[in-house]
Amino acid sequence: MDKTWNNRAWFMVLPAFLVVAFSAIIPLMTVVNYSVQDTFGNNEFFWAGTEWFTDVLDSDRFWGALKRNLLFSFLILVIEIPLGVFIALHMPRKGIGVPICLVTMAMPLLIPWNVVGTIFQLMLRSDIGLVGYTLAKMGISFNYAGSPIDAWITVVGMDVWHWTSLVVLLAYAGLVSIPDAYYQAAKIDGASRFSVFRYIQLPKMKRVLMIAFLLRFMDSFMIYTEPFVATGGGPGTSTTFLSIDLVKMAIGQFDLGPAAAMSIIYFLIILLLSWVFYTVMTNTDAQS
Amino acid sequence: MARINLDHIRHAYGIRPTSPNDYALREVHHEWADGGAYALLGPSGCGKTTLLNIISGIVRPSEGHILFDGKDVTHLPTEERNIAQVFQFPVVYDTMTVYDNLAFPLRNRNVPEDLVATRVKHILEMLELTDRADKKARGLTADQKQKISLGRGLVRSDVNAILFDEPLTVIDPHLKWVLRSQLKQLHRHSKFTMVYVTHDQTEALTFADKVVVMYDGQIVQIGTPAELFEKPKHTFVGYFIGSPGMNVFPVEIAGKKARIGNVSVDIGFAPKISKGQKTELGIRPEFMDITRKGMPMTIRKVEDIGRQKIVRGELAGQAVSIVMKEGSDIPADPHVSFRDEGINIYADSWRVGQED
Amino acid sequence: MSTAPSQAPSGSIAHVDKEKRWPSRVITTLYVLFMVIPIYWLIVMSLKDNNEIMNSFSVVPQAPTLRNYIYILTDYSWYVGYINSSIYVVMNMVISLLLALPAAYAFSRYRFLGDKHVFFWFLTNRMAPGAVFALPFFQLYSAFGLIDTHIAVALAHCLFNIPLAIWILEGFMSGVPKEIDETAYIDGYSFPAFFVKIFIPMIASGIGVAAFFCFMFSWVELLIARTLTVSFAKPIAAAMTRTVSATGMDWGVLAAAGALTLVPGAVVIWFVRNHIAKGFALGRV
Amino acid sequence: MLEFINVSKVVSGQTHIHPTNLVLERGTLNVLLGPTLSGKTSLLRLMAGLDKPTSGSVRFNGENVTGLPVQRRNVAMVYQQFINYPSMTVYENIASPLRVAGESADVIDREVKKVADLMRLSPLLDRLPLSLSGGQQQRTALARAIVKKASLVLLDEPLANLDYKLREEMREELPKIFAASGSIFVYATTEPSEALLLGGNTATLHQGRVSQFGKTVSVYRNPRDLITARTFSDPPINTHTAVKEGKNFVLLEKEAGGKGKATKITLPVPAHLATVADGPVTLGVQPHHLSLEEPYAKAPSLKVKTQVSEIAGSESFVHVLFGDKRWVILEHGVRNIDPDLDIDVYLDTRHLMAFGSDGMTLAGTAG
Repeated sequence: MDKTWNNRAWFMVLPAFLVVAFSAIIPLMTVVNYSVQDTFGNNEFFWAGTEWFTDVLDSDRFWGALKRNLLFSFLILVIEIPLGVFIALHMPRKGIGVPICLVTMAMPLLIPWNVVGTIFQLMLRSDIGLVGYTLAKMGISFNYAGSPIDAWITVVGMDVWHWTSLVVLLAYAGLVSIPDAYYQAAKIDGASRFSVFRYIQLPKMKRVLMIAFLLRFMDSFMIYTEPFVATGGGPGTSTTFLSIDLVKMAIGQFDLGPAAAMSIIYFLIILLLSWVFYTVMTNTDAQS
Repeated sequence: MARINLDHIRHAYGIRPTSPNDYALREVHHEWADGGAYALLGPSGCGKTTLLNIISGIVRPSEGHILFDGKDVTHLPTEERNIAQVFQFPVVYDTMTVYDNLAFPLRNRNVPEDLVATRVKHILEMLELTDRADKKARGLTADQKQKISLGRGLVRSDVNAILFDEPLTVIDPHLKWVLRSQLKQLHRHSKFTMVYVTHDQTEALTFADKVVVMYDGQIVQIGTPAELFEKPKHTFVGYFIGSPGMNVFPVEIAGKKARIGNVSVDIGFAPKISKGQKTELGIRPEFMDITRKGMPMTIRKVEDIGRQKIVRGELAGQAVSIVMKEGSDIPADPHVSFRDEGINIYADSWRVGQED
Repeated sequence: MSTAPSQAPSGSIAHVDKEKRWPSRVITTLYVLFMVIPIYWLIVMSLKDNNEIMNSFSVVPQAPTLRNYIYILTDYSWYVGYINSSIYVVMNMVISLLLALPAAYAFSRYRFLGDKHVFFWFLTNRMAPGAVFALPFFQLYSAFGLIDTHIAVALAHCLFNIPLAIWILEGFMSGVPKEIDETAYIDGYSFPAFFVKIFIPMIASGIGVAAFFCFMFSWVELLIARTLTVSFAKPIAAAMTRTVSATGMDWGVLAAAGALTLVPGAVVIWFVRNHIAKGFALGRV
Repeated sequence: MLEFINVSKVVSGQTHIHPTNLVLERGTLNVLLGPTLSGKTSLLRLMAGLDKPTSGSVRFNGENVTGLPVQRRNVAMVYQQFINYPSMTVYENIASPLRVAGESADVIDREVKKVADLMRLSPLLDRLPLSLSGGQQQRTALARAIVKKASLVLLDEPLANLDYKLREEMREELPKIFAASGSIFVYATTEPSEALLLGGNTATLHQGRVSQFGKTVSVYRNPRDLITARTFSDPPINTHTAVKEGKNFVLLEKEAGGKGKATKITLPVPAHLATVADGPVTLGVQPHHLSLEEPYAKAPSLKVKTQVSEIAGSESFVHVLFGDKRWVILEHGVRNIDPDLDIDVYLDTRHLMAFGSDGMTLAGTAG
């Protein structure tokens, strides 16, 4: 659609702009402010330059958390995106099956994140948990509080349960928007099930999948509450992601300086990566 | 290439039909010759697209059977009927090049690449797309995309039939001329059985050697363009084909004479009319002349549409249209005369001919 | 725009693969079960008393009891949490939509100085980790004396909800042909009149979806909500952390509290179930 | 009276409308004829005031309205897509311009009923637009445009998405409705036949330029240049290059670069082209001025090869090859001629057109 050039449109954007700016820019400046100062408490600050940044970037603690974050996001994307598409392809297209699927699948998305953590505790604890107890009875030892592997299985499984539906619903929306004529034409052209997927469904889903990818990356990279509740970042630091570490540092130990520096680095990483995806996304839009 | 038999086909969407009005397609029972070019012509909602989709297998008829060369294919899915279909709005595979789009139906059937190449090249030339062969289909304009859909329909050499569902909707008038005549030529060379659905009489008449006129879920007449024009079986055909449509006057038949208002016309034969039937005389604007003798008429207005004139006026107290050649002039006090070959008599809207 | 009504029944393709459909049924069912079982277990737990939870294991409650629920719904310090959450969630929904609507319209209809950048900037706020902002927020809002008020949380959540609402609404609005706007102007409608009388009704479903998302993200967010509240406006999610009492975990109450947090979501979702798929695609399909 | 004075429109470097001068008198029906993307819609939008011209000025009844916002102009517009307010009933849709204008309830009711009657919508007044057929939806849009009694009514291919026969009927109704009001009507279309059926005046468009403006029939009969002739002919006009040598046009069946035999053909120059200077010209002849029988004694003829013949009921289109040129012959009645025959085609040279190397029509009028 050809849009007309009109700078007065700014007046419509302004209110939203101001409110968001109020909650975004001022805090961000505070963070920046902290990141370059040091304090001995009782509000005496002095200039610390890039000290905190260098500190953070030298600390194994930071790099460890970052590695864990990247690994986590990677696992989430390679599991949830294909799984989501796969499920969407098999969902019913009409009948009462549709609302049932949509509603049940959307349920996890509406559960407060700490409750998600709680639910999985209730599922996995070997004394009272449905799964944990069953496993224990079968003689399989599963202890997310003790073994790092089990802890990872827990946080990843939890996220898959919590968020795959988002991908499913996005992909599904993409699929139902394909006109029947395309499937009919494909049949007439004698296309195989695979080429229907490859040449019709995938191209039509491209844009929504990009959105899914972007959202899932951002949120998985920002994950805090669920692991905090379920594993508390343990055992040890095995599931301590940047957010968790950050909150520990800032609110727990009140090390404002390093926390702030870390925040900024953290935020920049997300921005950078998201920006890359965003441009890819808009470019594919431009082509079509 | 195949002969198509439509054996007592009826179709209703959704629930069990109770009255005839529940049927989108009332009762169709016909045989369409191998290698014929048929057009399904009718207003929207007349069931023509339903019939087409039944032939292609997209829709399964509620009742009746469909046979290709005597083989019952009613329950075969589309892909096993070996037909090609072109839809009203362009269907292209965006991510493929134009060439691959056209090659797709062949490659799916494991046609050897060299043969694919020759077929596709031929089609590309016919559709004047050669220079775009390597472009992604996504970037193209609507009518170029539609050409590709057409091409994918025409590229296969082994199909039982090619079905067109209002394929020229998105095409500009000047390009329509080219594509239409190319389709007709292609039909003559290939001898495919072709079925062409449209609401546009010009497209139907010019494309087909047999036109199937449909109305309200029924086939009203099947005939050559000439027949439909000169001897419409039903007043609807008379009205729907030709622009302006046929003039229809209520008449009283007395032997070889038909009485319009207070003048009577010699119709050259005595039609058999049974008691109480509504009798009408139909004559096309092209078969009327404005002269100094004949029935007096009043002229409302004269539309000069370039290569001919359309005279609108009143005859025996009802609206009438008359077509005159370019440059012909209209006398001061106009009278109308009918040409015998153009006169048709209708009883309850169905034609009663000399023949029967 | 001008897609003629196809006389072929929609989904008519399906009739061919009837026989091939059962695997899909199985797969979908399995996934739905995967979704439902944990929730089911949560509810089962909430219907047991602690004694049963700890000492006997059963897939259905042996002695179903509502005591956990009664306990929560009679203890002010518990149920006030739900009220608080509801208050700031609704506040946030209203603010976000009121501000997002005009902005989204601007983005969907006009080009203007820096539009692309602003749009992206909005999205970046959707990417801001709560953890990064938690502390600064605390100080910002204490500076304004807003700590432990509902409006504080509502405003803070605008940070990610306004961008999201704009994103969704822009998608829906772009689906409305701009000829409609023009026709309205030609008819003589002023912009506000057109926007309220004609445009809003046309994107009603989009607004519903946007509202749903604002609800969702505001309702589920814990970190910021907890940081900005002390007691008066404390959200239910935070209240739940109290179940770690001296006597160890009170699992039954915890489960019941969790189960209760599902209710509002379930209600909202049922209302928008028909738009939800499109909504999740942010109207962009 | 609507005046365009050097109006042009450039959008991000692309010229949509080249500087254009146009005067539309009140109470007239004006057709904008041209292929898609020839600038019809851009022109309409400039007239409506939806777009601001890049240069030049628009005057309405003498006053300059160039910058005037569309709300403050007295115009109505109907689009090719069926544009109605989906959340309002047909009645409310038609009423909306009057409501905005603040008419009293009973006036509105009277007007709406009247127009609804005219457009045969009376039984549908309390339905919602999207529950109607395409034809009914478009009639609603038209009704809304008419009820407003705007002094300028713009129609952008209003019938393009309707069934052939429906189009024909509405095409017949519209001029009557137009005639009734004293407004200026502007009607954009891609189909020459539609322009002719509507009558009035026609402006032919080509790549953002108005190539000619005048009485529809006279533009059709006396196109100013080859472009206009091409735009305004359906079936497309047949053309061939030739050289005028005194009393004759000399054609080579083989055009420069073309295929075909190099046989020379001479045509006697008809009276109305006598004044054309010697030298190269492009000859043009409308399909209905070619025929298989002599139109009059000693009409000149050409050898052509038949390709396909299309029968359209009252007329037949015979496609032939002249040299390597696709020509179309329009015959009255049913003429079905076998392909690949060599036949003679007679020209009615009284209607022959000649165009100069610059594409402009040469000399007198092709009657």
